[in-house]
Amino acid sequence: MKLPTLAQSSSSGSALRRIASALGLLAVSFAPLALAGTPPTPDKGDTAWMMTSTLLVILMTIPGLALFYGGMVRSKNVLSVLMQVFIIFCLATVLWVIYGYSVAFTAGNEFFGSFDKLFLKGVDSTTLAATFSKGVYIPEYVYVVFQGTFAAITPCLIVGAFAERMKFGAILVFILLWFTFAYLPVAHMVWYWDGPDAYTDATTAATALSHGGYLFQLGALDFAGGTVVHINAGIAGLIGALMVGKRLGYGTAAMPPHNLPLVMIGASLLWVGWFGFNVGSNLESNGFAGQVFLNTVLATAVATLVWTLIEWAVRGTPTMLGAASGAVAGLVAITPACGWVGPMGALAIGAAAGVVCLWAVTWLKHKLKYDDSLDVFGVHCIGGILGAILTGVFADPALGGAGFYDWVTMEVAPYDMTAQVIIQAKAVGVTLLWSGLVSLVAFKLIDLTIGLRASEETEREGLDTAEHGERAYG
Amino acid sequence: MKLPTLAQSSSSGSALRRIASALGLLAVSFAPLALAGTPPTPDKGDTAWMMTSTLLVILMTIPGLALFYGGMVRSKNVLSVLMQVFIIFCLATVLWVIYGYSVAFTAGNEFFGSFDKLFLKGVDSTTLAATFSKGVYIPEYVYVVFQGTFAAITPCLIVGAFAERMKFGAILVFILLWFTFAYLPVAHMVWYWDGPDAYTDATTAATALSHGGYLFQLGALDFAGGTVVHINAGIAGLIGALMVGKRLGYGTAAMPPHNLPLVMIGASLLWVGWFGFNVGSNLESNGFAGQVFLNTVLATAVATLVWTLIEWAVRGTPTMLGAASGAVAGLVAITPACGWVGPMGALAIGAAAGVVCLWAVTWLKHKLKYDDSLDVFGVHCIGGILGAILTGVFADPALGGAGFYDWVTMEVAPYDMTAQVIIQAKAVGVTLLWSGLVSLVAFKLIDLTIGLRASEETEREGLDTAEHGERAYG
Amino acid sequence: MKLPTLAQSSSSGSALRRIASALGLLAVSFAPLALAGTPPTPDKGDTAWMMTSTLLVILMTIPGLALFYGGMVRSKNVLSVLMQVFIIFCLATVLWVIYGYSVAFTAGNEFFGSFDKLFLKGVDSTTLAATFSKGVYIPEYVYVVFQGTFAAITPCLIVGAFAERMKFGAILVFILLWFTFAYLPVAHMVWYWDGPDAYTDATTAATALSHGGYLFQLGALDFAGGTVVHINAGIAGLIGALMVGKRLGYGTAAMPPHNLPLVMIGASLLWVGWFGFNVGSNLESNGFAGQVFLNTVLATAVATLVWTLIEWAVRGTPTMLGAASGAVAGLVAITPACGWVGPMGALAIGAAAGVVCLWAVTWLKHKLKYDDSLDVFGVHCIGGILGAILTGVFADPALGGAGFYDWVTMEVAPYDMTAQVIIQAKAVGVTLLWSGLVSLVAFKLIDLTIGLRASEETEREGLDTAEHGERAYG
Amino acid sequence: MKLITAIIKPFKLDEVRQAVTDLGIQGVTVTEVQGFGRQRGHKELYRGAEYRVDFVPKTKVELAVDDSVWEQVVEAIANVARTGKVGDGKIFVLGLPQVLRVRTGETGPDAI
Amino acid sequence: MKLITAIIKPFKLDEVRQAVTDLGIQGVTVTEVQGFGRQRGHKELYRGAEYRVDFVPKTKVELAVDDSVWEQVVEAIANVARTGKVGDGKIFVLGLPQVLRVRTGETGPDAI
Amino acid sequence: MKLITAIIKPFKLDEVRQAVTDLGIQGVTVTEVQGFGRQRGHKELYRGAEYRVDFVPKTKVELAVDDSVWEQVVEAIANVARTGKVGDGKIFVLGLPQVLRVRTGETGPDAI
Ligand SMILES: Nc1ncnc2c1ncn2[C@@H]1O[C@H](COP(=O)(O)OP(=O)(O)O)[C@@H](O)[C@H]1O
Ligand SMILES: Nc1ncnc2c1ncn2[C@@H]1O[C@H](COP(=O)(O)OP(=O)(O)O)[C@@H](O)[C@H]1O
Ligand SMILES: Nc1ncnc2c1ncn2[C@@H]1O[C@H](COP(=O)(O)OP(=O)(O)O)[C@@H](O)[C@H]1O
Repeated sequence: MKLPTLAQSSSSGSALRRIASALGLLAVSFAPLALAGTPPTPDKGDTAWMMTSTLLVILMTIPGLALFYGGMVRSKNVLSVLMQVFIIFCLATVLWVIYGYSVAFTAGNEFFGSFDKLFLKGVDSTTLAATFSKGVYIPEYVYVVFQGTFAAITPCLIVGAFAERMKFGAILVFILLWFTFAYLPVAHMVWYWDGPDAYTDATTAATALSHGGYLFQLGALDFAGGTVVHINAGIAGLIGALMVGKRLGYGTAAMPPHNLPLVMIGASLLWVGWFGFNVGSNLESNGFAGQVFLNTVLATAVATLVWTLIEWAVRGTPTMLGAASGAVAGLVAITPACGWVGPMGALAIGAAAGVVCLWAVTWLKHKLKYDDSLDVFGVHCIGGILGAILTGVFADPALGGAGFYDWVTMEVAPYDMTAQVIIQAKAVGVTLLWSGLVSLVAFKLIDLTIGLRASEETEREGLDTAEHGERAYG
Repeated sequence: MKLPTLAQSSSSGSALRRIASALGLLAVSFAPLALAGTPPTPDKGDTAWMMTSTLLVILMTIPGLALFYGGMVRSKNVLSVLMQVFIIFCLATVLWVIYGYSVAFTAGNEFFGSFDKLFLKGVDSTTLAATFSKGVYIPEYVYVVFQGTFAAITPCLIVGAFAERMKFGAILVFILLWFTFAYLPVAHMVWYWDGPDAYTDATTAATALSHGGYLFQLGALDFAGGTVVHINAGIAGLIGALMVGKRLGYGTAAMPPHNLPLVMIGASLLWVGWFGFNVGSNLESNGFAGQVFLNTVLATAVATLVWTLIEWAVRGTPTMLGAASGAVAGLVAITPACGWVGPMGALAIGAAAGVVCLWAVTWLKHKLKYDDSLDVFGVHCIGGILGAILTGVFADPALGGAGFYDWVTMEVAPYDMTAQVIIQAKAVGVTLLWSGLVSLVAFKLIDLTIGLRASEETEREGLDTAEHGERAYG
Repeated sequence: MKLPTLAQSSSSGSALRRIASALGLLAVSFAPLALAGTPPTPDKGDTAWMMTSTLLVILMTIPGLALFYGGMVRSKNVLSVLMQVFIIFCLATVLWVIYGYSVAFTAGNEFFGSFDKLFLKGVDSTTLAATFSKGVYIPEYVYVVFQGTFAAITPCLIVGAFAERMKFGAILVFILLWFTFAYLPVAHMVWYWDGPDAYTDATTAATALSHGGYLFQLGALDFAGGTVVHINAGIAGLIGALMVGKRLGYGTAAMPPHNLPLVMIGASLLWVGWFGFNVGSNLESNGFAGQVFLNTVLATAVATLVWTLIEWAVRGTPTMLGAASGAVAGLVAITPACGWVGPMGALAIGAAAGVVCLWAVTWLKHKLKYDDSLDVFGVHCIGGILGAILTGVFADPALGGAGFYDWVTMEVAPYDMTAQVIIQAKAVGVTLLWSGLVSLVAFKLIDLTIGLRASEETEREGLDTAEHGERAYG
Repeated sequence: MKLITAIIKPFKLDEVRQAVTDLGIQGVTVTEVQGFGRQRGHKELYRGAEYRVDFVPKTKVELAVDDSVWEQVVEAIANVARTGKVGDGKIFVLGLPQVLRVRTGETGPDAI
Repeated sequence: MKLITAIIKPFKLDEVRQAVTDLGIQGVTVTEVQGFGRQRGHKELYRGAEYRVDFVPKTKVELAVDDSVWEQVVEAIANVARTGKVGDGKIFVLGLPQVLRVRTGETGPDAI
Repeated sequence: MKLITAIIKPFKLDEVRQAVTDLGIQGVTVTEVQGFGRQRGHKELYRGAEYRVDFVPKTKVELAVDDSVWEQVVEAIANVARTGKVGDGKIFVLGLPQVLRVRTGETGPDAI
């Protein structure tokens, strides 16, 4: 770690030339940090917001995501899904503290950090993590646990793709492998950097940049996790669905969601919790956070309306499942973009997500004939790719976006939309490849050893009683 | 807009002579704002609390209100209700950004604002909105989205009155009209003002006052939305219930709630989210916010106890639906009052709400023979009226209330309870009339064109499968 | 009250020689408070976090705890449980404002406070409550309502022990007695102190100490309520379960939870809300709060994994109810410890809770043959005792704990683990005895007067229709 | 004795119960069932997958009645359950050689 | 063969199943039903609207048994299902000309 | 006429319905039931308390058919419902003296 000692930890971010998250506050935060002086005191408002954001991401996962998924499966499998989400959340949280944080968020090479903070060595209630404003820090413990919730929800997203048929044990082993070899490196590649205070002039900036993760150095923009979370998880889900095979009766028997009110509660809690996810990624409670908040609510609302209206127009019935799916699609697509685009960009991205993800879960899935039980690929991967690409478009200041911020000159730099879209596409490609490959190998290994798929009897009876010894509804 | 340029947006409030929301902080905030100097920096604690409040209001709506309503209908209609709430929330959010905020919260005449901020023109992450303390501002984006959630939940409240029988399309068209011609003007009338910094001496105060909305100028008190939200929505609901007619079998067939645990979850989330609604309306995170918080929890608790005890005494069974209804009644009644009364006033208002709303949904509804499916009129309109009137009573400093604050002398002014109660009654009357008329015309127009009521088969089969092509429980 | 006039209210805490909650901020807060000068202005970030924490504890109770409990009973009794939690929450909230706060949190003797603040006399939006940092205060109203939620959730915990068979009226009378004679004194004994500013030198420290509650003076550590909340409620539940007798058919008929997804939602909301409970108990939004947050999530995750793995290994099926139970066990056990131990201590405590509470609800309950319907004793009392004792162990700075802070020398004092464990055991014993005795007498009195147990017909039919005149699912 | 089984539209249950009570029948047993018949079901749509649901919710009413009244009872049920629209349902009549009332041990017509 | 249909109080199901198993019966089929009879229902209250619920939850147990044992079975069920309070239920016995076991195709008494 | 009652495995319902429709049967009535028989249930675990659940979800299909086709129908059902594994279920056939179609008042074979 080459960070100044007073800021004992580095911080994650999105890109080198990132926009200062609160332009209005720059005059305030510009004061050059006396590196050898007293450590900066975190603002209690920032800390309050980051703790709130953290618990919101937990709310997204358990119960949010769990219910969203659980309501969509048949009643004989609902507990298996709730259980998978609950246990993976716990597992990833513990792994995060043991080695995850260290591997993702310490300096190392472009793909992996180091083991310097194994078991959070050196982290205590006085160490700090950088934000996106110079001289503004938050308590490192808060940063550890905030990032920990990202590391915990991401693997949970995957399980929807092969719900209702994979063995519980196989899932846990897969998550262990995927968390370690896909989540941690991708998070490091995209989000690891030295923090804004490391950029004082051209020389320090070049040094600082060279410490960043691979995709960070490339200049890829991902505010809150389009690549790290959604593409990463979505492609893993697809691979899993393909490798475990279709559910018995898929295509012939009807498999309607067993409890759509649960799905609706889940989608709503996902939406509410997503403010922690997206706005928390701003790391500060300022005017820019307000913009991220607004973008998040807008894109989601539009995506919901668009999805529903298309269903209504084409199929004659606007469905609750469609509305919930549209909302999640909008949330996914705005995730990488929420801190880079203006409200009108958010509207556009939301509308695009409504169209494209609906297309993916109907036409594309039907065409390619995979059984992605809960459309993890169609919503998270496709939505994430769409968001990542459109971030490159709508981040353009000409389209109301925030553009790039030069931390040395402290000004917004000229923006080249085509170049940026290409960078975004590269980041998408790298993530797809990396996570796809890790998933392929991991699933293959498990299949060859303990086996992936539950027995036919287990699947017919339902995973709840067969694997977990319980019935959901007594 | 005649606001000083540094505060690029004006802000909503409750009344001219409003009590400073944190008397203890006045010494701090009193410093006259140098109008031509640097813009004030929003406090990050205020921003954090306002973002939390905003997401709490979203939590109130989806899933809170949706579940509260959805659990009360028959299982064949639960999705239709969830869907209405979800889609109206999205629709209103988008309209808010397009023209709602501009029409409600820019200077115009006494009833409507202007089109100056269509598509949030001129709003960015550095513009600010005033609070109720001089020199204290919050980011305008945060204010936009906070107020946006009020504009989104209010139309959602209405649909409970004609649940289980109105066409989905008709509802959406109605909401579009009502949002535009009832919500926006009433919000402008009650909450639009120039902010406290505009009041420096008698002359500027008079000018500032003349910019306020109609009911604001009248001196009506409505801290968090008794008139704007509850009376406004409640009367619209009643008109809708009357115009669409009773449900098939109403009065003869039993129509018990299909899922009371859902109702309980909904009521609980309404309560939790209401802290964002009420305390967020304080716009600052200070000691006065604590008072609003306490009032909100107290009035609700008392109303719940009173409703339940009466049921127990009179009918022999204290019911969960009664407890949930009492809680919502208490929340409605304390809404206009929460920033004006002391804790003992809150206790009194809560107790009154428990009695009066119970009376309204049993005796009054029975007497007048309307079929207000989920008692939107009995709880929201009657509770809102009660709260609005009692605000006039318990705001009296003699009864522990906050009284009026004179922004020029910076002191609490003498209070005339009778006069204030009359003003409150006028505000109630204006809201009833305005919203009632808009609703009447809107419903009539829809009835004559696309029709209001679902077909008999649709109603018998249930709206879920007939209109939305889904079953709630698979 | 002998507190300096500027801090018009005293505050609760955990122990005299408590660690400063933000060591990093001490330099800042150390400035001796000019006692006769202007009152300190609460930090808005602290206030925002404390309001968030308060509503989180409400979220924990209604709907969290209510659903957790409600899902576990048979469907004919679910409303009775939801109702008990909802009404007790309301009742305790009102009692808290009337006399609870005064009796618990004003100076009196070692066991009870005074009646000085009946009906919150003297409390207004400008009075302040101390935190654990010198010179740092929060608005007293916020403190009142935060502590009020603790007083409200604790009695709610009890009802799980005798669910499905006790009369509603009997429960309410019991809660009235227990709240008054067990909760309030135990809270006073453990948490009442003069606040850190009272400790300036050896003499003032001695005086200040003599004002503290009995267990506070003893030096017992209980950060967020291991004794006050969990042991206190858990033993009351056991006494109730023993005195009302077993459910009809207990031991022969299967009584599986009627709705495990509800249990899962409840457990998740308990977890999310518990951050308010534990981190809110820090009273400040700082780096130390981050540590409490991390401890809370870690212990819970580990306890969940451990409980589930043991079930898997021993019984062959890892269950969702087991995972949820493990989570609650971990939360209970970390509650007294969360502000005293490091992350590795939290891991250890969580693991221990998973083992010990599983043992308590299977082996111990089976052995002792009591019918504690929802394992209030096994999870809350046993988990609370375990946490209280282990707090004494892992608070040791040698094990990464925070140790004791000397408010006079402003340094961490030497730590004697054995001595502390004995003190902790004493505090456990006192709480068990006090609450046990109060419960015994209260249940006996009720049994002799209005009767504890519902009639056989009522129990067979279910309390929902028989006592509350409602069916959960229509 | 006869065992009458009527499959009816759910919203007709109360009227049917009333009608047979009026004929002096003291008990019926009711089951929620799914009917497949001439009445069309509906389509359902889940993320683009469209299912035809052929089954329609119906209510099954079973009554044990004395030989002397069964025709009256059948007629009464048919009359109130009739809406004239497809899906009104069927009534099946089976011979019922023996009935026993659990509480008293009575058998035959007395047990009904 | 006979088809025995017993309507009983739900909490008696386990005892009834045990009793018939003790008589060598190897299978039963159970349905949740709502009963209307002499046993009073309860009232329900929803925001001031009071409904009388006449239906009481009951459990229907169906068993196909051989002619040789049906009386014994009926008696055994009646004995364990009896509480002596109103609402204990009824037992209906129908003649059952033909039974087939799906798995094996066996018919008649062997199929039971 | 005959009243055929088939207890089958739930996932076989669609095939059974199709099979009887192919034979020209125009209606069936379906009930969710719990079966107890040779097929083992499963165990459930709730906080250390282990329960044996003996009942297995089954689907009951009832069809009134004409005397001329009942054997064909029974055979068709048995054929498609058979998996060969324990628990495939039973088919009961009862004589059905009278049927009435509520909508039209038709009786006898015309009413089916
Ligand atoms: N042959 C049959 N056997 C058993 N039940 C039948 C039969 N035919 C119809 N039903 C039941 O009667 C209901 C109504 O039948 P349907 O053909 O839809 O209308 P209708 O009786 O008016 O001709 C069906 O939903 C089904 O439950
Ligand atoms: N004539 C009948 N036909 C069908 N079911 C009946 C009949 N009479 C009673 N039952 C069923 O038996 C149950 C018990 O009957 P009820 O009259 O309440 O008590 P009891 O059998 O003790 O006289 C009823 O709830 C109903 O399900
Ligand atoms: N004697 C019986 N009376 C009524 N239903 C029966 C009887 N025997 C079996 N059944 C029903 O048939 C189902 C299958 O029976 P089972 O003995 O498990 O398998 P199989 O029919 O393959 O021998 C049971 O679950 C039960 O519902």
